[in-house]
Amino acid sequence: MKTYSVEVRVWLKPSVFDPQGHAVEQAMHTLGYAEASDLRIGKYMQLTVQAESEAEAELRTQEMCERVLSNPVMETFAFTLKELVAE
Amino acid sequence: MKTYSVEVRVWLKPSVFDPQGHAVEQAMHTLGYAEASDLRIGKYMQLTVQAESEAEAELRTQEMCERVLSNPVMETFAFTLKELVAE
Amino acid sequence: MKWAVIVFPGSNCDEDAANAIRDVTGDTCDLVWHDATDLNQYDAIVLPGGFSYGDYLRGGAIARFSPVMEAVKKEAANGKLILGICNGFQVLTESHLLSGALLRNDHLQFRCEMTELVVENNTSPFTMDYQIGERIRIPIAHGEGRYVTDSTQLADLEKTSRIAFRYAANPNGSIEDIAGVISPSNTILGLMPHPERAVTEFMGSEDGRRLFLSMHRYVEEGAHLATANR
Amino acid sequence: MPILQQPTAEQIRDERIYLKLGLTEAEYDQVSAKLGRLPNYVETGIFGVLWSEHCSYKSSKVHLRRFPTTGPQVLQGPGENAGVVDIGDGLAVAFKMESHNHPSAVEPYQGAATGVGGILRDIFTMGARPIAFLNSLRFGPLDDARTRYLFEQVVAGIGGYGNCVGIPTVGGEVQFSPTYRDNPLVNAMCVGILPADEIMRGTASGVGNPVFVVGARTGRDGIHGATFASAEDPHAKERSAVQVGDPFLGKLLMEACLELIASGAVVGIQDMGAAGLTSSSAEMASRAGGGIEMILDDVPVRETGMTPYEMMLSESQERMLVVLERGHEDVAFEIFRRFGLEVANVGRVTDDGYLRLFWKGEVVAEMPVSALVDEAPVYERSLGNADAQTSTAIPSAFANSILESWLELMAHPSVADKSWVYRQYDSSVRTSTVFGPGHDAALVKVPGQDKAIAMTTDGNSRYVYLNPYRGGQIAVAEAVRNLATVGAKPLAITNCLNFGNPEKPEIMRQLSDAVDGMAAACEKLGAPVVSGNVSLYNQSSGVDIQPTPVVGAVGVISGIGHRVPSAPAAVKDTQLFLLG
Ligand SMILES: Nc1ncnc2c1ncn2[C@@H]1O[C@H](COP(=O)(O)OP(=O)(O)O)[C@@H](O)[C@H]1O
Repeated sequence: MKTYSVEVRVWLKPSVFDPQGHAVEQAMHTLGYAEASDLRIGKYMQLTVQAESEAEAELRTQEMCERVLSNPVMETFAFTLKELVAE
Repeated sequence: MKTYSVEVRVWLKPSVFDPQGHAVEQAMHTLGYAEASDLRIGKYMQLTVQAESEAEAELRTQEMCERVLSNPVMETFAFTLKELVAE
Repeated sequence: MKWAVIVFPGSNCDEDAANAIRDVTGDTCDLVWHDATDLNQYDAIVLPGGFSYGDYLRGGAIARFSPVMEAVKKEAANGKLILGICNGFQVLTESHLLSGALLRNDHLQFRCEMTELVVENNTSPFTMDYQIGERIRIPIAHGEGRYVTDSTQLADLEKTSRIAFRYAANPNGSIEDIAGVISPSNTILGLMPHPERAVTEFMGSEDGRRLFLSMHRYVEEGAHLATANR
Repeated sequence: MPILQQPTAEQIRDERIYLKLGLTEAEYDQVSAKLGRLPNYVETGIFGVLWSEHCSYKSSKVHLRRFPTTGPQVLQGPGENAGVVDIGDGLAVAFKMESHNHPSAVEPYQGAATGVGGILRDIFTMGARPIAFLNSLRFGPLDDARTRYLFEQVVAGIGGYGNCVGIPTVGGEVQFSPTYRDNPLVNAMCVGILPADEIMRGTASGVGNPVFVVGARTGRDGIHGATFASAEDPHAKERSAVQVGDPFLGKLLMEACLELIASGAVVGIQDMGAAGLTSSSAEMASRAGGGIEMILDDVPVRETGMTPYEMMLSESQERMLVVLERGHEDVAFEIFRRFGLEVANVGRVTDDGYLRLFWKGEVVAEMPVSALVDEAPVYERSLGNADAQTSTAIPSAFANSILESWLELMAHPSVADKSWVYRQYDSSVRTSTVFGPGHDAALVKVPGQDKAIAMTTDGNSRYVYLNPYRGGQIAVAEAVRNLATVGAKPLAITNCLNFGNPEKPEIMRQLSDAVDGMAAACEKLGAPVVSGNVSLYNQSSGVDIQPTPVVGAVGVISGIGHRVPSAPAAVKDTQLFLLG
């Protein structure tokens, strides 16, 4: 069994309005950060996954993301994973 | 002026309890994903930043993260940035 | 007739719904814990408001996987009436029993207030006691009630008259002011406003009563009623 | 995870480490004298929190004794998790108000949310079903960005917790004044209902009865003393003492505890508030006049490598300490399992009067409960001169026309419409709210009855600042008047005394006089004090806030048909009368 450290990012599809991103962008502008734009806010998740192989870890993570961690109706996701080697 | 695409990740400091991550992890276990653990949920932000140079973009982004995008009382952040080249 | 109100961990309008149903219809109504696997004995199933699983991740995202949801799907297929109120509506969209999704309000705040709704459909088992175009007053209490759906589905909802209610003044940024939608089968309704909070004089409105009464009449007096209005 | 080397008893003495753990030199000497030896690190930490102002009320105790606390309606006065009054027909209401000022100044959302969670647990531990929340808030002027942030986040936090647990927030107040710029006040109140003869208490009685920790796991939340030695700690930056509330767990815990209490298996129960395991175990043992033994290895923890010190001082939220009737443990296990909650047997009730802690087979702390609780220091701090108050200038004449001044007054955030605040609170869940926010007092129907409970929170620091005695009277009178205005009969009050630094004589004078004024009004109006809370050291850069006692009052109305709305229907020829 190997252990993988997984990072998942979930964000709203481009067609869906992101009020939080919009509000934070406005706040940044009033604070003098005019150079920032197109701000969108999503979720960032960290977890560890136990699996026999990297391929299996990927398969299972993909499934978790599709079934639970994101809602395909309005969200998209991506993840990266790397093996944790015990020190 | 150059344009940079910036990705910011914000997460709770390790000693801060993450009730959301905890509840989602429990749910994943009952759903049959026993291999997932240590789930923590933070924020993922995408934005574009205009700057004269990469160094300047980094400096400003660092400042935005500290002042607006994260809550230093309980969160930590990291970001990556890359130049957007107009096609 | 016999009603079930499902109780998920974190539901908090379950008793309110059951009390309203008993009071308005005089029917029996059971509170059913989320681990139940058989709902066959019930004529109508209510998914109540609240914060199932804390609304963590997304409203309704985890409740959707409760054991009871398999039974709900089965009874939905059997044509039983399913009513999702507020968090219950979120559970129904997350379960794909209703189309669309419910996102954080556009103003980012939780909002609790009386709202005015326009009745858009009165040929469903839930709305047949209302008049088309009638304005009714039912309170909302939610932070994630912004209904979204893509343009194809929206067109479909409009064309098949499956928008049950619209807000007279949009409180959350919902697309086309949508407050509640019905399934293609006509037997599932999800809505953000709380009809169970508008059933007695002191609540400031009694307009929610007819929703429960419609359902009661539909079950007790026969399915032809709903379509008779068409 | 670096193992922190704990200082020895001698080091604590020689390096005066006790100062960091909250004990003064004199207090440390008293502890050593009571133990007949030097306290070790765990013991010093435990004494430090139990003898803190927050837990021991050492500066205010002598004054609080002057409140009237009895009456035919009072079933439980101050000293328990909440006060209880009789409302007839075999029913009673439990209520209490509590401050969360300092945590809210640091992290406003979580500070306010955990304040609401804490007061909720205080109510349901009495065996009462919570029916309503209220609050009382104070901020600096809204032209300041930090203030707007605090205000928005506090309101969101109150709603975030209250809305999720499904208890309506039905009333409250918000005021803005420069005195609160760096020290906002966040006071939360909860009201619950219970059968008058089934009041539950926080007592650890019955030798041999098992002691349980239920709810959330214990983490390193809110441990300040532990930052000792953190200077060289590379992870110091990663540490945060912020406690995060989990309203979802709070709701499950409430349902499970109410069910457990109804089963009759509970001997005593208490919320783990400030200093979690320490205060709950010591206070429950003290009320029973006995002792408690705990095996810390059995406390469910969230993080690895937690020390006894950390476990005892953790402020992790959503935890309770429960003493069960021996032989009834299975009832608890069944209920908590159904709600998916953790429950662990961590010790037992003893009769030797000691709080004794075991870890890895050794006794790591052993202290007489009486020394920890009953003999905690009580200070009669010196009072300043009564007439030393400097009065603030009140504009003697209106600079503008009366109309302009009136408009200005109406537009002041303290006076203007508060719906921006209260529409973020679910005020109608439980379908019993007859009058929600927007009325002089809220009115909540008693389940299954026509009767209703009226409730309100009120306070005005400017009056108290100008004349603490009168100001104290006015606060009580206003609250009671608000109850009467909706048609209810006042029963009793709770309060939060938000004051500055008690080591300053002029502040103690404010406190003392305000208490006298409040006491006199309570006496006159037949509304005794049944619970309350004191928050001192509300100051920043040495400047104290204006004295802010806040009163929460509760009354009863026999039928909702008798209720009187605050705003009359606008009917032509309606006559107006001015009373008083
Ligand atoms: N923090 C709050 N939480 C809930 N309700 C509030 C809050 N602040 C004000 N309210 C409600 O707004 C209404 C008006 O408040 P306020 O302006 O203080 O009125 P008054 O001065 O008449 O007491 C009251 O009904 C009160 O209950």
